[in-house]
This record gives sequence, C-alpha cells and structure tokens, in this order.
Amino acid sequence: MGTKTVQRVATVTIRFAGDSGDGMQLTGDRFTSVTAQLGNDLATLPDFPAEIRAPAGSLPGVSGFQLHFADHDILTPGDQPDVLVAMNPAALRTNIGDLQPGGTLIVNSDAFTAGNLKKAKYAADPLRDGSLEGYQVFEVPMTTMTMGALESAELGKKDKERAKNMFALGLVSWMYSRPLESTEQWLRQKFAKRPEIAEANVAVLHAGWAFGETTEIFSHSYEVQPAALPTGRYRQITGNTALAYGLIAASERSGLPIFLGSYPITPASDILHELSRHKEFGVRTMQAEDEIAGIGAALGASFAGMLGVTTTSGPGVALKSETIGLAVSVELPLVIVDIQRGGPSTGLPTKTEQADLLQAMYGRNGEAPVPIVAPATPGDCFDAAIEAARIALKYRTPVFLLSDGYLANGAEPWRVPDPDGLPDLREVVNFATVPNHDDGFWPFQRDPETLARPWAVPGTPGLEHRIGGLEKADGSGNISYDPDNHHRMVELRAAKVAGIAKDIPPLEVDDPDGHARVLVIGWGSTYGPIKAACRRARSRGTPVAQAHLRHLNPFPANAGEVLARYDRVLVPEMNLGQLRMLLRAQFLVDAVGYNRVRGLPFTSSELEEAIVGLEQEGAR
Amino acid sequence: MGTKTVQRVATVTIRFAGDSGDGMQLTGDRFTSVTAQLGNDLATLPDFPAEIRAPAGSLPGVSGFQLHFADHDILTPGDQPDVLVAMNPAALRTNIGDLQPGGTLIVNSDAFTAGNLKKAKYAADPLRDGSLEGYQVFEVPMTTMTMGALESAELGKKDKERAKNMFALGLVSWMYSRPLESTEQWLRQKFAKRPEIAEANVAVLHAGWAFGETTEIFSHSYEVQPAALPTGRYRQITGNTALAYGLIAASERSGLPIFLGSYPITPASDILHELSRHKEFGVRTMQAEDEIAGIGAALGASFAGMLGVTTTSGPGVALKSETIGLAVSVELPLVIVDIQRGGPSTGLPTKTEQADLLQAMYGRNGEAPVPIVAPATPGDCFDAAIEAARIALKYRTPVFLLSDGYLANGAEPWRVPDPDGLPDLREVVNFATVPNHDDGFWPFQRDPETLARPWAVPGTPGLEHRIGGLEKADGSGNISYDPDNHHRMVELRAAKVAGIAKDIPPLEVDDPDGHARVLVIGWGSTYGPIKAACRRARSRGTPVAQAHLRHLNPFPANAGEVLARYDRVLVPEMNLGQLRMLLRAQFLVDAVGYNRVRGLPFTSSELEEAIVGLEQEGAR
Amino acid sequence: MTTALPLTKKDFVTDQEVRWCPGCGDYAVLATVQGVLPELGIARENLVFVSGIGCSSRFPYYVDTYGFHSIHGRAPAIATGVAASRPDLKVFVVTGDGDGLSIGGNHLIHALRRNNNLTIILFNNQIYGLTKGQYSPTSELGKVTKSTPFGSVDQPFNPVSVALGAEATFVARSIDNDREHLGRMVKLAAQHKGASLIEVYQNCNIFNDGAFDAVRDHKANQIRLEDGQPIRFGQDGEMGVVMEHDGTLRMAPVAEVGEERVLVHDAHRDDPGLAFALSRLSSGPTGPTPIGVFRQVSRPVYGLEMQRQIDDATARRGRGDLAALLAGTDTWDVP
Amino acid sequence: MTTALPLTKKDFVTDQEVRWCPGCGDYAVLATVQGVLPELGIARENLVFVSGIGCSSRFPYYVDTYGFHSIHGRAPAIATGVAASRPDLKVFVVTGDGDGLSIGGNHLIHALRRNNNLTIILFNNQIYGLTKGQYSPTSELGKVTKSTPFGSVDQPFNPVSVALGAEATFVARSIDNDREHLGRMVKLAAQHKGASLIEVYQNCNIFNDGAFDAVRDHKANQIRLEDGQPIRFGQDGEMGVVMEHDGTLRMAPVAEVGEERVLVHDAHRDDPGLAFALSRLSSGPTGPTPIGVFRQVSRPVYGLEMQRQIDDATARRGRGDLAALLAGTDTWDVP
Ligand SMILES: Cc1ncc(C[n+]2csc(CCOP(=O)(O)OP(=O)(O)O)c2C)c(N)n1
Ligand SMILES: Cc1ncc(C[n+]2csc(CCOP(=O)(O)OP(=O)(O)O)c2C)c(N)n1
Ligand code: SF4
Ligand code: SF4
Ligand SMILES: [Mg+2]
Ligand SMILES: [Mg+2]
Repeated sequence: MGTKTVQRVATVTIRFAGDSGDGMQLTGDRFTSVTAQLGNDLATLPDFPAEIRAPAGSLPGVSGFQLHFADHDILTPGDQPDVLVAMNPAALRTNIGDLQPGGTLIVNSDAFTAGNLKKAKYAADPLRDGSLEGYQVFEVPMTTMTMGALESAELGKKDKERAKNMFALGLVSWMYSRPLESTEQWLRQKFAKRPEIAEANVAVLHAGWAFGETTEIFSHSYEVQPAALPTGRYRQITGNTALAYGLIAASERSGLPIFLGSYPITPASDILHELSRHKEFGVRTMQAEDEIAGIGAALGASFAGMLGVTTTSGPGVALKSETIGLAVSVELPLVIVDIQRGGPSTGLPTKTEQADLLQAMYGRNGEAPVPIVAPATPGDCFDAAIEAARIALKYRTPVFLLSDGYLANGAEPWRVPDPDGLPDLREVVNFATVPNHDDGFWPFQRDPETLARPWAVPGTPGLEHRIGGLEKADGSGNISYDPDNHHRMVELRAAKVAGIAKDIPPLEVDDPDGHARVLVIGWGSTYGPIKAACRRARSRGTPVAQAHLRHLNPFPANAGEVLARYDRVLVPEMNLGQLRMLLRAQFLVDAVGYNRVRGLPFTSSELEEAIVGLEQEGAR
Repeated sequence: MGTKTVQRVATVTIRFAGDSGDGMQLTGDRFTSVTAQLGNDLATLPDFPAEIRAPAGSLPGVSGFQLHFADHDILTPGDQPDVLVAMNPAALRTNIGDLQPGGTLIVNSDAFTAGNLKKAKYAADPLRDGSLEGYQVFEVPMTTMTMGALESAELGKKDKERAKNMFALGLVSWMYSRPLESTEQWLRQKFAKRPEIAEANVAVLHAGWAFGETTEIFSHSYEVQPAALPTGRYRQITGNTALAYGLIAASERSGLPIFLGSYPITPASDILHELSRHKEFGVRTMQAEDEIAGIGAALGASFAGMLGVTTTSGPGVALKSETIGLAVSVELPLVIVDIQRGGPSTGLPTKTEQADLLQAMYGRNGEAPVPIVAPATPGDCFDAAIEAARIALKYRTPVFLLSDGYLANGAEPWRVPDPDGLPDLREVVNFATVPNHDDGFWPFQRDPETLARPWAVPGTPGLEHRIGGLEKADGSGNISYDPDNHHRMVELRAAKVAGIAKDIPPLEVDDPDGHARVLVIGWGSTYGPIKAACRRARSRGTPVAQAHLRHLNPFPANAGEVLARYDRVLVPEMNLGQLRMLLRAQFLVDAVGYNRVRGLPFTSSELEEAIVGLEQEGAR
Repeated sequence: MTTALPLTKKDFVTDQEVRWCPGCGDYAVLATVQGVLPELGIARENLVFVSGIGCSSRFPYYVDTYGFHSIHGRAPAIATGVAASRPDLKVFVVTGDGDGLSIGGNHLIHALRRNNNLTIILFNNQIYGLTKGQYSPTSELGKVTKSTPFGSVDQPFNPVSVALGAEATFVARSIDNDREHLGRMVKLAAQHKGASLIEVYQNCNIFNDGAFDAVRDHKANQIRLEDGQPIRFGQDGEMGVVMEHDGTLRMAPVAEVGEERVLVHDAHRDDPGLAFALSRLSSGPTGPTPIGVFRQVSRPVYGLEMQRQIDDATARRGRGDLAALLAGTDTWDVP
Repeated sequence: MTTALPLTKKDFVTDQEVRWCPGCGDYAVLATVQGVLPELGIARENLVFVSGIGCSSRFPYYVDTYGFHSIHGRAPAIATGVAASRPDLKVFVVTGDGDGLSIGGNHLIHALRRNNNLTIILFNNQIYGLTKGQYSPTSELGKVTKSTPFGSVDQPFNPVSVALGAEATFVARSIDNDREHLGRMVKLAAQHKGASLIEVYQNCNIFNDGAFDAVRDHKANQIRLEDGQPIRFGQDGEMGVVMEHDGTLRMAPVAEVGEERVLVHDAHRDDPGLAFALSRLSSGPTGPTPIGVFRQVSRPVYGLEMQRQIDDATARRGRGDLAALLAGTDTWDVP
C-alpha cells in the first residue's frame, strides 16, 4: 500500500456510470469480485439501457453499475451512492441527482467536450457553472492519462482509449484499498488470444492506482473491513447464475436431467446461456422458435421423464399462458421461471418490476391453479429454484418461480452450499412402474396424501396411456363430459395446490421488540430494502414487525393468523398492489400498500418513511 | 284443433334428447321459433357433445335441447324438464335423471334395440324393467311411423329415417298446441333445392301431429297463453347473434367499419360466421392464421381507424394476452370478445363456465388494466356489445366482453330496438385532425376529463406519429426510460380505467321487501337463475336483495356502499369464486360463494336453497 | 412386461370408442397406421403419439402406445421435447391442415428445419372439421364456408411446397383410403432418421365431402413417385412427366414425347429443387397429382446432436461435479 | 396540410436519435429507404411502417410517417389489419431474422400466402442483435453463440426458399450497403401489388461481424438476378448459371459452357420452380449468392378482394339497413 493515510469506513456505495461503450458493467463486476473476495458483504445494482448501444454520449446510452459493500451484513445496493464515477456528461447528468449531498464525484474531465455536453443536453459545463458545489468533485483527465500510459503500446487509438475504464477501476481500487492482482489475472485470461490488449489494460489499471497514490488530489484512501458473515466458503453470485445452479442442483438431487425449452428475452436469457454451458450434467437446452414452443418442448420433455424447465420474462409468460393451462390439466411437473421486468407490454425491458404476480396466479383460462415461489435475494434464487422443482415434481404440477431483473443481475456474496445438504428429490420423483388398477394403469388415480397423480414415463412397459387437455374422468383419466366429474376435477386440482400449504414452512415474523403494531410484509426482491428499512425504523425507535413470503400460492398455513396479529399491515411492492389484493381477499385484512413502479428497487429510506408514517397513524 | 280437451298450463319445460345425428338441435330450434311467435316468454339450453358426431347410439353422442316457455316472464331454461323426448336409449340414460318426478317421458320405442341398449350400457331394457315407474311413459314407435308416413315417397331409406325428428316435433307441437305452418315454410325454404326432402319432412311433421290427435295414448293436449311482455316488436335471438348485431350497431352508430380478426373456436365461431355475412355494412372479417394474428390484425385495424374486434374463447384469450398488453400500452380501442367455456385448457369446449374473469382482469404482464363488461342474458349481449365498444372508443382502450357458452347458444324473445334509440358513438370517436402541441402532434397528450389519448389515423396529414410497446413519455409519447415517468404512466393508465366508474350507471338493487339481510350478487349469465331463485325464495317468505354486475372493471361507483348495506353477501358463480375474490379484496366484505363448475347453468332451485340457507344462518 | 414382439395390429387398438363421424377418412388412416406399427419392430412402450386439436388430433386416444392430445397447433413443439430428450423413443405427430398449417405453422416449419426425429402425419381435409366447417389454409381459393360465405380470397398453401421450403428432409403425400400406399409411406417416414412429413389427403365427408375425389377415386390422376422410376401415370401409364429445357415440368403423353424423355424420380437428390418442382405439378387435388416420397435426404438429427454434445462434454470434462460447479473458481473463506 | 409532393429524403427523417451501434448495417438501410420513399410519390400520411421487436425493428421511430413498433414477431399480423382495412395506405413491415423467421415465422408465411398489400423488409443479420447475440434460424450450422456454446445443431432456413414455399408473389434479396441495388429492390417491392419480401443481408458488427463479407465485399460473389438477362457473375461476368438436363443448376465458367447455355432469368414465370432452384444455389452467404428479384407474379390481393366483396354485397343488397337487420324475418308484436 502507499504512503497516504487510510481511513476505516463501515460501508460504502459506489456507482460507476458511463456510456454503454465505456465498459461500466465490466468495471463494476471486477470491483465487485475483488470486494467479495475481501470478505465484505455486498449488493449490486447494474442498470443498463434497452438498446445495445445507444449513440455514444447520449442520455439514453448511459449505463450504470452500483455497488454497496460493508463490514457488516447489508441488504440493498444502497439508496444513494457515496461515490459517483461519471465517465462523460451524459452519465453525470442522469446520475448526479442520486449522489449523497457532499458525496464524492469523480469525472473523466476529458469527456467534457462541447459536443458531449450538447449530447447530454447541458447548456453550460457543469464542471464550471458551480452547479456541483455541494459535492467533492475530482476532475481526472482519464482519457489523457490512459493514452499516456499506453504511449508506447502497439495498439490502435480506439483500443487504447477503450482501456480508460481500467483507469477508473485502478483509481477507485486504490481509494478503497482493493488489490489489483485478481483483475490482472482475469484480464490476461480474458484476452488470452490478444495479449497486447491484456497488457495494455493491466498497465492502465496500474496507472489509475498510481494516480490515486501519487497525485495531490486525493489526500487519503479508505478501507472496509471484512464482514462477519457466517462461517463458510463464499463466492459472489448473481441471481440468474444462482437460479441456473439451483436448477442443476435439483436435477442432480432428483436424478432427472434438465430439459430447458426457452426463447431469449431480457433479463432471462442469461439462464439459458448458463445452462447451455453445463452439458456434462446432462443438461439439454433448446433455443426454441418462440416462447410457446419453448414451454411446449419443456412439457413434452416432462412427459418423457425429464425435469422440464422454461425460462422467460413477462411477455413470454403471456405467450405461454395457454400451455401452462395444459400443464395444469395434464398434471405434469414443470418449472416456469419468470424474470420480471418493467411492463406492460415491452415496457422497460432492462428494468425491474414485480407486476407479474397476478399474471402468474390467474393468467390462464378456466380454474387453473399454479403454485408460486419467489426468491428474496440473488443467492436465494438457488434455493428457490430447488424448492420450485421440489413442488413441481412432488405434486406433478407446473410451478412459477418469480424472480426479477434486480435479482437476476444483482450480485451478493453467497455461502457455497454442500450438495449433500440439499433436499433429496429422488423420492418425490417416484415414477410409476406397475399398473395401479384392475384395468391397468390409471393416470389420474391420485396419491391420497398429496393428491398427485402417478407419473409413468414412455419406455415403461405396460403403462401405456394417453393424456390431454380435455376434462378427464377422476381416476381413469378417460375423456369425460360428465358435469359432476368436471366439478370434482376442478376442486381436486384446487385442493392439490392448496394442500401444498401443509408442506411448506410457516411464515416467520421478525419482531425483535415483540410489541410492534405494524407488520410489513413483502415478497421477492423487495426483501433487502424492506429488511433494511425495518432496521432503520427500529433504530429510530419505531417498532415494526417484518415478514416475507416465499410462497405466494398457496400462502403458508399460518399467514392469516400472522396478519391478524397486527393493527396495520403494510405491503410494499414494485407494482400497484398485487400481493396486497391477494391478502385482502383471502384474509380480509385492511392491508395498505406502498407502491412505486419506477423500474428500480426501493430505497430503504423511502420504505422507512412509509413504515414510520403508518406506525404514527396508529393502531386500529 | 282437434277433438281432445285442451288444458291450460302456465309454464312448461321440454327437453329433446337424441343422437347427434338425430337432429335434436334443429327440432328444438323450430319448436322455440314457433313458441316465440306465439308470444310466450322462453329460454333455451342447447347441450351438445364436443365431437362432431360421436358414434351413433353412444352415450357421448347424445345431444340435447331444453326449452322453457311460459305465459309470464321467465328467466331460465328450466331446472328440470316436465317433458323429456328421448330418441334412443343413450338419450334416455343420460337425461332421465333430470326429469321431474311424475314427468312425461316420450321415447322412440323403435330405437330400443339390443344393440342400442348395449351402446347405452343398459343391462336390461329400461322400458321393461320397471325403472321408469315414477314417470308417465309414452312409447311411440317413431321410426316405424315415420317410414309408414313416407311409404310412397321417392326417397332413400336413410333420408326417410332421418325425418323422424319431425315426427317428434309434430307430436310435441300437437301436445302444446303449436301450429305447424311456419315450420312447413321453413322446411320448404331450407330444402328448396330438394323439394322431395322438404315434402317428406312436412308429411312426417303432420303424421306426428295426427298421431297425438288421433291415438288413444294421449288424452289431452296443453295450451300456454302468451306472456305479458312489454309492448313492442319481438324476435327470438341467441346470445351470439345478439352480440354480432350489437357490434354492427356500434359500427353504424360510430361511423367506424368493423374489422374482425378472429380464429374459429367453440363457442365463439358463430360470431365470426354471423359477421362475415353482413358485408353490406362494410364489415371486414378476417379468419386469421391463429388467435394472435386475429387480435394483431384487429389492433392494426384500430390503428388504421376501424372498430377493431376480436372474438374467441378462453384458450384464445390466453394466446392473445401479450397483444392485449400491447393494446393497453398503445391505448387503442379494441373489443375483445370471450365466449367462456369449460376449462382449464381445452376443458369442455361445448359447455358453459365463468372462469375467465380473472384471466380478463390479470392475464397479462405488468400493470395492464382492461375494462370488463359482461352481458346477463342472450338479448343483453346486444347492449353489452355496444357498451363495450363505447368504452373502447371513448377511452382508447381494449375492453373485454365476457359472454359464455350458455348465453351464446341460448335463445330468448328479444324486443327489437329502434336504431335511433341506440347510443350515438360518433362523438366519442373524435379523430384528431390537427396538431395538439407546439411540437406538432403529441399522441399521449391526454384528455384531462377521460384521460383518453388522441386518436390520429393514418391518412391524416401532419399527424404522422409512432407508437409502440416500450414505455412512453407522458405527453409526447417518445420512448422514455425515466423512472418517474414510468410510475406516472402506470398510474395514469390505471386512473383512466378506474375513472370509467364515473361514466357507468350505479349498481341497482332489487329488494322488493326493503328489509333483506342477504344480498345475492352475480355477473354474466347467472342472472336468470339468480333472479328466478330470488323470486322463489321470496315467495317462500325469505327476503333477499339481488344485484347484478354488468361492469366488472371498474365496478360501479356505488358497489362498495351497496355491499356494505347487507349482513351477508352471496356470490353464485360458475367458477371457484372469482368475482367473490375481487369483491372481498376491494371492499373487504366477507362475501361467500356458491360455486359449481359443472359446465351447466345453475338451476334456480339450487340457488334458492343457498339463499334460504344463508338467510337462516342469520345476520352478522 | 414389455409386450412380446412381434406385435399385431390388435396390440395397438385401445379400449376407447372411436368418435369420428361415420364415413370419415380418419378411420382408414387409423387402421392403416395401426396395421403398420407392428412392422416397425418397436415395442409399444417406446412409441409416442402427440397431437394437437382437431378431429384428426383425437388419433392418439385410439392407439395403444403412450400418447399426448395436446393443444391446438403445438404438437410439433411438444413432440420435439419428447424426441429431443429421449432419442430412444419413436415419436409421431398427428395434426390437421388447420392444426399444423394454420395455428401451428411455425412449429411445423421449425420442426422440419430442425430435423428432429419426428414422423408428422398431416391429415389434410382442406377444412376445419372439429369446429364445424370453416375454410383452412389448404382450402381452394373461392371456397364457400361458414366463415367465408362469399368465398375465400386467399391462396392456399401447398403443404409439400411449404415443407420443402422449410428444409424438410423427408416429404411424402398419400391418400387416406389407399391402404397399401399409405402404409408404405408411413413405414418409410417412420424409418427416416430426422423429421418426416406425410401429407394425407383425407376426406371429411361432413364438411368437405369429395374434396379429393379427383385423385382419390381416379387412379389415373395419381402420379406415383417412385424413387429411380420414370414418373408415369394415367390409366395405363400412358402419361409421363417431362422436363422442358427451361426446367419447367409438364405432363405429356408418353407416346408423344418418347419414353426416354420421361423424368426419372430421384427422391434422394440433395438439392430440393426437383422435389419442389414436382410439388408444383398440381395446385390442388383436382387433376393429376403426385403422391409418394418427394424427398428423402440425410442430415444431422437434432436430438442426436444434442446427445452427442452431452456425451462429448462428459467425455471431455467428466460427469458434472455439483460441488465444483457451485464453488466456481473465485471463492473465499469466512472463518 | 398534406406535405407537398415531391418529397425529399429529409421529409422522412424524424427528430428521434437513432439508437443503433456505430457501424451497424441498419443505418445504411434506413438511409436507403428514406432516400427511396420520395420516389414512390406517396404522401407521408399514407405511409405506415410496422415493426416487431429487435434492433432492426426500431426502424419506424426514424421514419417520419405513421409507425407502429409492435411486439416480437407480430408485425405481419398487425400490418395485415392495417392494409386489409385501408387499401388506400402503403404499408411496410420491418422485421429481423429472429422477429420474422423465428417467433414470427407463421405470420410471415401466412402474410405471403395471403398476398395482402405489404412490403416486408427482413433484416437478416443471422443473429439476435437486441438480446445480445444468440443464434437465429438463419445462423449457419455449428454457430457458436451465447446460447449455443458448443455450436448450433440445426439447419438454418433459407429465407428466400421459405418465402417461395409459402406462395410468395414477390421475393428479392439485397445487401445493406449496396445503396443502388437495395434502393431499386425496395422500390420494386413497394410497387408490387400484393405481398413482397426483401431479404436484406445486414451486418451486425457487434455480434456477428462479417457474416456477409464474402458476398457484401466481393462483387464477384454477387449473382445478380435481372429479369430477362442471362445470369452471369464473377469479376467480369466470366461465370454463369447453367441448367443441367435433370433440372439442377450449376455455376460454371461461361467460356467453358458457352454463352448460349447460360440461364436467362425469368422472374415473372408463373411456376416458382426456377426461383426456388435459384434460391438453392447458395446455402449461405459464403460464396457466390444470388441477389435481386427471384420472383414477381401477379395474384389476387387480399385487401382488395375483401373490399370487392364489400362493394359487391353493397351493390347487390344496398347499403346495410340496421333496422331491417335487427328485426330479421321472424318477428311478432306484443301490443
Ligand atoms: C387455441 C385454440 N384455438 C382454436 C381452437 C378451436 N379449434 C379446434 S380444432 C380447430 C381446427 C381444426 O381443423 P384441422 O386442424 O384441420 O383438423 P380437423 O378437425 O379438420 O381434423 C380449431 C380452430 C382450439 N381448440 N384452441
Ligand atoms: C415475446 C418476446 N420474446 C422475446 C423478446 C426478446 N427479443 C427481443 S428482440 C429479439 C430477437 C432479435 O433478433 P432479430 O429479430 O434478428 O433482430 P435484430 O436485433 O437482430 O435486428 C428477442 C428474442 C421479446 N421482446 N418479446
Ligand atoms: S367432421 Fe369431418 S374430419 Fe371431423 S370426424 Fe367428421 S368427417 Fe371426419
Ligand atoms: S447489436 Fe448488431 S444489429 Fe443491433 S444495433 Fe448493434 S450492430 Fe446493429
Ligand atoms: Mg382439417
Ligand atoms: Mg437478427
């Protein structure tokens, strides 16, 4: 380390922002990776435009990556960054509003040309007009320094210039005492085929570090101690990777190969990408011609005895609706992964939202109940995927796994699980091998306990049978138009799904004070902000209870009883009140919502205000 | 008329049942038509198998047609027939359970052969084994008599035999004093190209009548006086025809030609068929390659300034989900007609159900509100279609029109409306013709009153603009990824639909006693059975209030206030409680359901029991 | 419990009542398929029939194998999942002209392109049967139906042309009641490695009776394509198909043009040009129309390639190790 | 307020920032289309661009006419509604290889079959651009992408063959940066009565750079189809396309086979056989590949026929009378 003083801080939020072509996602990823390895707890929030590359320097072209890391366990990517790195005027303009008052702003001053200012719709240069007075501004001519560092390198000008994100990374790494070695290694591996590029990037990385250490501008650097996380081996993981791994784990633990039928769509495509790399686990991935074919193939594979999976986002779910109804009707296992994004319609493809809950519940013709599981954090996507597969296999039913764009791309440290400790799914698979009736094999002769039907896969001699989407006679599964049989089957399908409540953990409440009058209840990715907000409220002296639903259909058996215990129930959701609607209908509680649909995760401070406000409104 | 005595009765329910090939639907239709012209009130319930023609004589091949007619206004096709005409053993077997104890059973005794008995799974001949003792059984050798009547006709044996339904019709016409002339005319017109067939049918029709009049078996016939319906010109109409006419009326009254994009599906296809016959109204019908193309073309036509309509049933709605979301996002008028049938999945295609309400509400990604209108009776499909079109045009929004299989095929007398008395929709169309902003034309500059956006159609010079499914900036409609704009647009779209509550009539309550403690509230085709049940309950001394929702989204402004007035709220639905869920969530009332999903309309007696039971359970 | 081979037709008959209209062409196709299945020498449990929705799509209920009566148009997609995940199974798809070419057209062309192991039997009756008689994408121009009371105004598809345009590796056509020919086609298709499509002219005697009579009832109008044979037809083979110098095909009396000019059929030609040209000989089954195998070529099979990639990866990297996967390469320990 | 004709290219440029990657082939196509639109002599307000989703589908935002950026794959369906209800408009569809041939394949083939008045510009970059680089149905076999890290295992479509198999009446191919040729194709397509499809080879320099270089950069590999002209190509037209006696097409040095044997292109031939054979000359843009109009024939136009039926009905029965319709023929009066 250098000669300047090092100041210890508990928690820092940094945002890297620049043009889509500036490599901000990569910069953020690398910083995250190193930070994770240093043992900090962390959470990230990448935020990129819907275009591949909007015009350079334009406002819609800005891409950002926010990272919150700390010496204790944290729950969100941070409300307002302490540090903003802005690689050009457009990045400054779209991000400065979020920076903490008094926060640190590092800009690439070389990019503040008249042309770029105009593209960013700045009338005057903000570096000159005093508008940044409330911040600690560091103007760093990053492009110049980068070119300087590469003066003698045998590289084109463009390639040289492109390395400037490494300068920013080097500088910020120095500021927060992050070592460079692992990024060096990573660069050399990534550019193995073009070592000149690797070395140029390494050189610039070091130049950035050296700039921090040697210039007068920065008086000191910071240090964030490792967090006291539970003992174990850790890695950093994003939600989509964790989800893919969860599926592979479910496959390994059930003995059924995965068949993924999918059609690319942001922000779900990465699961397809990830799974298609792991063929040595017997994973079959099919990029289908469309979403309907994707789920159709997955359902066909389930019929054939695979772990059928389909991955998509909201518009894809809409297209799959009819086939989901078929899966309900033929009662085959199927995991339907919906990485929710901003809607309606194409909406905001790269932004997060929670507005597909009711689509998952009701988006099909007829009475067609489907269990729903939702992960709470990126790492939890792993366990939630296993849980979704468990329910699908055990109850022979399609199951929704509702993640979202924030979980998908957000990263956090993750304690690597021991495979042997994961649920054993072999017993729930339980293929039928022998006839179950005097008449041979009755595909709708249910297990009296779970109401699940037997699963006989092609290739099993003697159990040849036919299934389909027409109503089936209870038991034999033959086509039946009998009115009372139809009613019975409708009720049986509903009862099967409702019965899962017996098979899931009760809803837990976190109420350290024990006398909270307000309960905050959420689902999915709002977990972090809600939990953080509750902590903040409590530390302000406002008692509040918190609960989080992992199972949205059915609800845990004790959910009604939990809700009844509190005077007021607050349901924060990144939609207009979808869970709230379900809770009100089922439990007749006057739950109120905190609803913002901005394509971004909640900040803990806005939720804190909502909690404190409701508590002050008082008891019933 | 003949020589036998004629007994006057107030109300009769007859069911014709036979093989799919026996022409029961036609027989029922003819009887209905004549009955309507006699001025009786009536309601019908056709019930046919999903197969075109299941094997002759088999149980799944049975087709039935029930008709209830009376000298007063009636509401349902009748709970239990007074008269059952069974053309073969299979028809007897599947229908006898519904016949009133002591009811009249007329069988074609010729069809009770060993083979047919076996196909109907009768171990013994029911005509011989005493099992029909509780009924008044008339064995009529209809086939023999038919062949006899046609002995000298120049026709093949098959054609002759096929006329036996006319024998049944003639006989029953005699029994209920229905004249034959109009059926004679009808036959001659239908078989204009094959007069020998027409004449054969006429001859058999008369033979049936003569059989009733002359043989000893029947001691007397019946007469049902005309009902005292409101003054006016009447015709008989089915729900699907009324709905098609309603669309044409909306087109005429708005000045916009209809463009129907549709894909055939039971029980919606007849609307496509009906509309495609009326090209002289400028109606364009396109049988698309699938449901998605159907709605896509309709939406494209709306963009181009037509009255865009798509018609389908539940599975088709599932497929259209994504495009409905697009329509919500681009805010164009579109009428989406869903003739609900038994689900989930392919389900029971020819049976009725109400289980698409929540799909209509929520079956799309993101927050995508869509108004919902539901007709209550076959004739009401006309007005409901106009109302759906009115909302769509005025608010620039897709609107769901939720009918069902029972309304679609059921018939009733309908007072022919005066076109000039229908709503004038010209003013709500109101195409934009000039720029609305300094920057030219802003397609999302809303009307402050309705929140509707302007509708500028191609061909209008100077208003060229682009719309799409990405989030749009409030006002200009340019693509916008701004978080606050997204939240605002989500709220604006919701507010626009919620605001329709101001523009629809309040919920009316029928509570003749004025002190009912129980409110029965329904929607859609359960209107008749619910109303009838309330009458029955009241006549038993049970006070009960009744209300029926025509608008399901938004609810009428006073709905919550109405619900709050009663101790108990009963929601009968042919689903597992979809409206109930919405009412509970929105109004926090502990509504209870009466839910049967049997593919058949409710009987008024089962609802009567439910009402009386709830009233006896008592107040809160 | 495997049914002992060889099987007989009876082994493939289920206890379900067949519910088609009396006289429907579907009966004959069912009987022929049930008759041919034993000849494939595949155990019943390894056969799967997947269908969509339509009269024809009721087929699986009547064949005693594994079966899946799915939803409208989606059978090729669902069957793709079965076949791609279980190359040990023999998978059939049964579909109609509406099911396969209208709503399901995309899945069909992609299934053909993908060349997965599927035998697709397309019952073309040029009408929507189950929904009671609307026109279909194979109905002739001007067709008057319930949904086109003034006649249809759009060109029909030629299913064989569509398939060839979509890179199909096996395309054939046959006729519902020609037991021998249809049986042979089904067997050839079933034995093809990859995707095979048979268009079957099927009479719907209720809603489109007689649509194929010109070909079905008149052998002289059946241009029988036999690989390696001159393409002759007519009462006594007096007619032949000849190629003009500009590549167009023409039907001509053999006596007039000479035997040597009669085109010799080559189903195995790599280039689908000839097969396509043959598919255009008739634009509807109203005159001389080719039946038989238009094309049969060999291409990589989707499901097998998928399996190969799995085998390769496993051979190269060893069977997946879950613990190693979960840990990845960048871990740290919290003590 | 109608913009005065003649218009200029500038009249078709919107105020929206164009958001494609620098260097993307889409820019050139946009400029060419904007340049050709004035030549159509159609007022701006009577032009409509409908697109699906994909990089290419952003197109309508940049063209100052009426526009509809719809959802993935559905543009042909939506445009069909526009064109069928308003024959007075000129409707374009802009789509990609994923949008148009993967998810939207069915709508595309039906739009072609139906022959509605639509000009479909298919941007084929053999990749999914917007979703950052998965393989598409036109990607070559073995393509390594994010979703196929071990290489794709399925045959691609040849878009021209697909279109011809689907009864298309106008099919052409061109190249993004060949302004003259592309402009000519767009103009011909736009003037065609019925559905027209142009496949445009479009370079995606981010995810599939250079996919078309062999044809794009090497004029010698461009087999230019010109109606009525011998099909010659190469540096100096030294190569030609000849037809073998069995109907197969072959590329050969003209000097070797003789000029008279070189095939003369006939785009208007009723039978699509020749066009189809030409589409098979190259199985991917890696060697000599035909560009130009493969086929242009005349068939009834859907929207116009629809209009005709309305006009006929109105002429025959008179304009509809609502009161008469509602009353029908069987009424009775209640006094
Ligand atoms: C999603 C959906 N759309 C429409 C239908 C209605 N439908 C059932 S079968 C069919 C067409 C049948 O025609 P075809 O495929 O030719 O089969 P056929 O009955 O003639 O054998 C239609 C439109 C449906 N069941 N599901
Ligand atoms: C229903 C739906 N599925 C998937 C997507 C995601 N998606 C957007 S564009 C696209 C493919 C783009 O490829 P292509 O059509 O070739 O256009 P390009 O970007 O290459 O121009 C996909 C899969 C979507 N937006 N909607
Ligand atoms: S409707 Fe036609 S295709 Fe369907 S079963 Fe009857 S005859 Fe066969
Ligand atoms: S990703 Fe490819 S196709 Fe899309 S804008 Fe960039 S270069 Fe063009
Ligand atoms: Mg058919
Ligand atoms: Mg592409």
